[in-house]
Amino acid sequence: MDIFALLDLSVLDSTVRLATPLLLACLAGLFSERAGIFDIGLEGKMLAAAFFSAAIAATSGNVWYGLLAGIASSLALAGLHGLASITFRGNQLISGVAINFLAAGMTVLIAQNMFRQGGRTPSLIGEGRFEGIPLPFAEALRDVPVIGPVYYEVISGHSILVYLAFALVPLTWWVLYRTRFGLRLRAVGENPAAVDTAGVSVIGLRFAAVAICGVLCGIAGAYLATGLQAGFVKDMTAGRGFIALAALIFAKWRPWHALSATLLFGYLQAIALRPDIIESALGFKVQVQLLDALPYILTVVILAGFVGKAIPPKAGGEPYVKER
Amino acid sequence: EPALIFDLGGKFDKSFNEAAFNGAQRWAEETGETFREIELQSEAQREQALRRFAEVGANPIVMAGFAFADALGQVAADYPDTKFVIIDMVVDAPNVRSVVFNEHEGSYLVGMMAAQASKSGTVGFIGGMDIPLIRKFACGYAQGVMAANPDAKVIANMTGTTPAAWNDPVKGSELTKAQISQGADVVYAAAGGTGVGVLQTAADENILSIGVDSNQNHLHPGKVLTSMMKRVDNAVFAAFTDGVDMETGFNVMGLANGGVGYALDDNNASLVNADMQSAVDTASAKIASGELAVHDYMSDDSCPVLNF
Amino acid sequence: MDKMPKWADVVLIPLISLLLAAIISALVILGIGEDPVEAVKLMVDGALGSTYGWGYTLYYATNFLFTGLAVSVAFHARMFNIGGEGQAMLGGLGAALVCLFIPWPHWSLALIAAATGAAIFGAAWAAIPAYLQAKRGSHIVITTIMFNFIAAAVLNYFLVNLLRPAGSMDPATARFPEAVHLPKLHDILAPLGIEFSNRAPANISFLLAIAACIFVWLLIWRTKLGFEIRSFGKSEQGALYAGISPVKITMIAMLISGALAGMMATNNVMGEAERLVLNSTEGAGFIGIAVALMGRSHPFGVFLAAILFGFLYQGGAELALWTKIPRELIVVIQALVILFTGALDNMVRMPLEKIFVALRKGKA
Amino acid sequence: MTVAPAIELKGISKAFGPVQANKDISISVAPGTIHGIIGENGAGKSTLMSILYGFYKADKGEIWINGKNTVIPDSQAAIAAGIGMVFQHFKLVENFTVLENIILGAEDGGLLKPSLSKARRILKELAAEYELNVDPDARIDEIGVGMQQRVEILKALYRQADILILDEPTGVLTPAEADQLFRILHRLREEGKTIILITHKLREIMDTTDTVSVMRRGQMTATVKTAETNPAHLAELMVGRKVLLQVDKVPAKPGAPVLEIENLSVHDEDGVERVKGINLQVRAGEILGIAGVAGNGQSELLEVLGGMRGGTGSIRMKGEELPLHGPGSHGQARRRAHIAHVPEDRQSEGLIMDFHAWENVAFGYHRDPAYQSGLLMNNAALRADTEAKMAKFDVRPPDPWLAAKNFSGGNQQKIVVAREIERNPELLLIGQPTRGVDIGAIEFIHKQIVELRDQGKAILLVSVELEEILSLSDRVAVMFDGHIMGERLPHETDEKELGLLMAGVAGEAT
Ligand SMILES: Nc1ncnc2c1ncn2[C@@H]1O[C@H](COP(=O)(O)OP(=O)(O)OP(=O)(O)O)[C@@H](O)[C@H]1O
Ligand SMILES: Nc1ncnc2c1ncn2[C@@H]1O[C@H](COP(=O)(O)OP(=O)(O)OP(=O)(O)O)[C@@H](O)[C@H]1O
Ligand SMILES: [Mg+2]
Ligand SMILES: [Mg+2]
Repeated sequence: MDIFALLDLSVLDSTVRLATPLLLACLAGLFSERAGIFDIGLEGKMLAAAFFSAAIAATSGNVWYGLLAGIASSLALAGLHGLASITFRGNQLISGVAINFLAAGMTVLIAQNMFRQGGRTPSLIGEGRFEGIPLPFAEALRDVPVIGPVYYEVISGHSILVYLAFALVPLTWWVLYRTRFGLRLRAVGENPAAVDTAGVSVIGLRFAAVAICGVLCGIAGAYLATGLQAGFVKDMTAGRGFIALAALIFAKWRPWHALSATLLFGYLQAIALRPDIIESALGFKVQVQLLDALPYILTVVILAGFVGKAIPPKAGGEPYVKER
Repeated sequence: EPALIFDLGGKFDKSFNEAAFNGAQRWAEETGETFREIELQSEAQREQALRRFAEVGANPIVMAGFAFADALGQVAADYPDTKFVIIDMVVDAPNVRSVVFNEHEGSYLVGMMAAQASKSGTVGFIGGMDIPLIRKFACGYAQGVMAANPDAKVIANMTGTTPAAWNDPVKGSELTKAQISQGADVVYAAAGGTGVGVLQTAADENILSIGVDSNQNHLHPGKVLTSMMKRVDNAVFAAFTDGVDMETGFNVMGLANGGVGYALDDNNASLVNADMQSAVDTASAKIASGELAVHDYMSDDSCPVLNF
Repeated sequence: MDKMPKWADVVLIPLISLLLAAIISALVILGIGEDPVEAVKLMVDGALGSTYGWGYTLYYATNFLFTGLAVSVAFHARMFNIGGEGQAMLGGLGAALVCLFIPWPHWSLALIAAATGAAIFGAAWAAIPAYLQAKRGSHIVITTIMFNFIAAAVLNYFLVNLLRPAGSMDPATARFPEAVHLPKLHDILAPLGIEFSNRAPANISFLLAIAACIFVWLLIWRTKLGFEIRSFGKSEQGALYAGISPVKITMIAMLISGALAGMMATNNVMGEAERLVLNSTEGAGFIGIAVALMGRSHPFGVFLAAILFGFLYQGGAELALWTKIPRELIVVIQALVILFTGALDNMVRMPLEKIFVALRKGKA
Repeated sequence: MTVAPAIELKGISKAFGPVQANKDISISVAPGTIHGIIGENGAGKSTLMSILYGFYKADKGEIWINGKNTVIPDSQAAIAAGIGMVFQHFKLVENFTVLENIILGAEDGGLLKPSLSKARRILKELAAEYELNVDPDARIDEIGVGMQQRVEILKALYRQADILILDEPTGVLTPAEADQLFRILHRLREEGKTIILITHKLREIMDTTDTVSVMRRGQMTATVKTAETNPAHLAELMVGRKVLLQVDKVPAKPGAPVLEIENLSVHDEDGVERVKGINLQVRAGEILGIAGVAGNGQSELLEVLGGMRGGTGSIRMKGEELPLHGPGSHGQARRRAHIAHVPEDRQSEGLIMDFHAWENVAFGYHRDPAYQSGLLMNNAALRADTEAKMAKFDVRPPDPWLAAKNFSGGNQQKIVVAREIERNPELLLIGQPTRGVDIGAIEFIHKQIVELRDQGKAILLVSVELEEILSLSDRVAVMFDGHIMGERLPHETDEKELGLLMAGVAGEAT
């Protein structure tokens, strides 16, 4: 048995990569849900962004255009969600479900129409993808005990979007708890009538929150297709939007907790890819199906054992209706 | 008019279904004729598609995938005048041609090449969904590796246990990185769309990869060591060409009759040296002649050199 | 004191919404360079134009009925059961075990036993998330999502390692014995002199699903238990006041929900495939969410929504058979139907309400 | 030349779908005065004021502020016009601090820090000026309703309102808090601010206002100078008939003890002890009133007795021990023991707002065999039962199919009271029976309670309205900080003595 094997640097490295799309989507959901708009359409928005970022990056050869296109497509779906759940006070869950289906179908339809490669984009090459950037001194520090390898292997060498995602955690916290916008945003998720009677537009705030959610989902999707991968494959989000949602609840709708939750989920996913490490840590071989289910089982165990009741924003999921 | 039915993976999976499609396409181009096709969406459509095509007079009807066996078993007798061709599975009926491939033989060859190309002595295998068929690939591969280098280590991972495992390139990519960190410097992907991620990451990380089913060497020229060719395209082409008068029965496509093999073209010529090629060709000849037997995982659900 | 007459609410609004969804779908079809009129003709003809088409439409609808009802019952207790998929998978396992390992003299007994087995397995799979929600406050949405993944792994283990007949490639069980094969609608309707295609998989489970609709309707709106479930769903504090135990209701509602999802296995596993395959549920658990939401969690609404989705599935299959339209088109149409009839409902409703109130004022 | 009115509403109409909440209403309020508005539940008072505050948009009509025609499309415009409003249901964000609630919507600049420190300073000044002390860093859900109301008033003052609307402000206050509120209002009037006060309490109208308007069924029926009218006249104007303003009852004839409470303690969710080992008895044929400032354990006492929470000690019903353990719910057992319970909060406990009236009439008693036929519920019988109860209690509209949320507050309360009293219970637990209820309905509900007592039933009444406690109870116990501070007979005590007990001063603790 060698419990420390679980801290294998390549696993941690993989954790960072796998946690990043979850983190971005989780923060996206955080903005939306803190404003009272539940969003199970994170998955769909990510998927759309993954496709459009890859498609535009492939056609233009410039990944930044791809990123913009990804964000724009995700924003469009966010706008649809806003229209349905804010303007027309529709059911937010239904709208989210519809958006997931819409993205799953439209991405493949358009991809097929554009590239005729069976719903995928051509592989991205060169300027068409986000490359890892080695951080300063990574090479030089490499031999410093403990910190060196961690810095070199785990922290350095990710794509710019990874660093952006991690920077967004303190930024989100700051916006939420230190700015006027954040105060109003949290208020509108708790009691929109309080915001309304204080002379602030509930609709405006909620649309702003939904738009931020769209932008962040867009980045998440673009990261999947142009950072982690080099192109779009249908359904490539593979349920990450739902995992992000789980992380959001796990994090009790708080930014720092969101970071911890997504890192944990990322880690569980990463460690499940390493049966060898699990075997050496536990001392026995784990059945492959059990291994596959491990992240999910552990999530449930942690949830049941260590996390108390998660109380969502009070006005969440309910449209703001003044007149019955 | 012949018909082709793709399995749930969809016709552009860059491997199995796509190979079938290519075979049909080649036939269409050469003969100038047309064929019907459908991509399945649900299990219930298997039987439905078979019947509908049979009813409109499509003949022969080719289906790509072992999962059709059950449905075909139900349907075949109802349409005695229609010829059916099933790939990857055996259905015993007078009007059915069953085409199965000896994937373990092809995998054996690419396993040998992997062991020879590997500098670290560690090679990887990444499967899609954990099903017996994929274990068959893995087991043949491992045997080939061991044959070329008895000290070599084979790391085998499956992507998952649901059909999503065929379409998760991100996970394929992470698995590749995980195998690299364990020392692997050649990885063989038998994982459908997930393999796209495997080949991509292998290329990015400057190790070699091995493609599957179709010739995938061109995806990353100079980075893909070879591809284990499963000539589904040939099987489909042959079925379409033979047409309504085809011979039915059991059809094994192995090394002996060119049903499986490894791909060698301009894209990987620089990676395959003469030694390697001659060793592989020798083994290939021996297998073809029956002198060398590669263990088939599916024959007894176990693998002598690999533990699942 | 309603703003509009009931018929407008129940008939007119959904119709207009569907029309809008159809228009946008037509635009999408045009966008990919195909002929929408032809496509609609194919779909309607293929799904509703023959008893054969109906047989498939109803087959799919049966699946969605079970999962839709499952989601609805949980909704009434204000729980979002995303775990229908996993519960249905386990239900399949239950049904398969019953069918494979017990020699049944007649299908009717087998159906009762398999339905029970499926329900028990489905309920058991819902029980853990329910317990965690009730006792530990673990959010049911997360735990049921997790249990979907875990169910897939469990099923995979059973099929690959335990139930697969020797020498078979397929991660699937052996075929069920002849005795447990369920009668198709063809067999049921023939004695009544109704000619129904024997090629389509719709079977007696459809009647079981309708019975489940009636059961759920009675349960929710006509029994004490249903009263308590609805009360709890509307107000937890109120339920406490009325002496309704939150733990008990959470458990019971989820068990019923899981059992209904599990019972889908009588249709897809026992009725259609007659063996258990790995992806037998094919996302029906998720479609169930859409069906429940569209059906407003009312069994009759669920029934209509399930038929609509059955139609889309079968119509889509026909499209895929006879045209080169990618199968994802159907997913898009589904999305649009959900969007317009569900989420954008008020887009149609608000102006209509204004019109009706104005009309009434005009008359008064 | 006279001064322009501070507020002038001209021909305001507002319909909610088919409901005409306001019909062509015009009023005018002079600056520097307190103007009262009274009316039955659902008369349209809150709607009218919400229009003035820009919360709702009127269908028709004009608003003139200080002689200027002002369009008020939203609350922002109202605030800009110098209007502030304290709603019946507070508009506060519960998990925000007082300070955060104050600045919400009135921040200066994009960052919170400067706004917060400025607000902290101004809050201090306002507190000193108007005796409006609140802890700026307390979270709203941690402070009492009285405090919350101060926050609402401070919110308006912070926004420099000249016109202050208060919608039923005293419904949730103790007498002392109410007195203080009126002192503040008078102070504000002295400073030239204009105040509109909606209330159901005629005494408040008579004591506080300069002019008063009466609303009925969406229309303004009269506006009079307060000095020129009297309570009986006002009551008649609003209800349309003569109203008895005093509870009419004969002396009680108490019998054997029905409810015996011994050494009862209750802890809340956070483990805080809210009821601290109290002993009480309620006898047949008497009304025991429990007075106390909200939050001193009365609510928890009622909830324990009603089976909504657990406790320690012992409670006996006619000698029979009742279960007390666990956070679970003994509500059904209590009902079987013939204990009926009108909860303090009708909206979140006593009723399911989305349920039809007839379902609410079964709520809690849905297991009653009389409501079943076989395995199913006998909904037809239930609806018939509902119609009878609605008729008897004059619930308006008498429509069993209407959802609870569509009834006005008074009528909602009548449904709850009808449900519980008509069970003919041995013991009635009743909390805040007339909170937010118009005088017509108050009269009716009080009469029902007394009638039940006269049938020899035991009644435990919890109310923060001293007047109500004094006029209904046969015996009064005062609760403070989880203890019973003392028991008094109503004719031997007065509001002053009870007020002192409620504040924890004097009296012998039992
Ligand atoms: N994981 C963490 N690491 C560092 N600081 C943290 C972490 N979690 C919370 N904090 C600190 O706790 C404080 C509160 O932040 P948090 O996100 O928990 O929201 P909150 O204010 O507690 O809750 P609410 O959203 O209900 O208002 C912040 O000052 C933040 O810096
Ligand atoms: N938001 C709303 N949507 C629909 N109808 C409403 C709404 N608010 C009030 N109503 C209806 O309008 C009428 C007037 O209600 P309002 O709240 O103004 O009465 P009120 O005089 O304040 O009563 P109370 O004394 O109970 O507070 C009632 O019939 C009420 O049901
Ligand atoms: Mg906090
Ligand atoms: Mg009011």
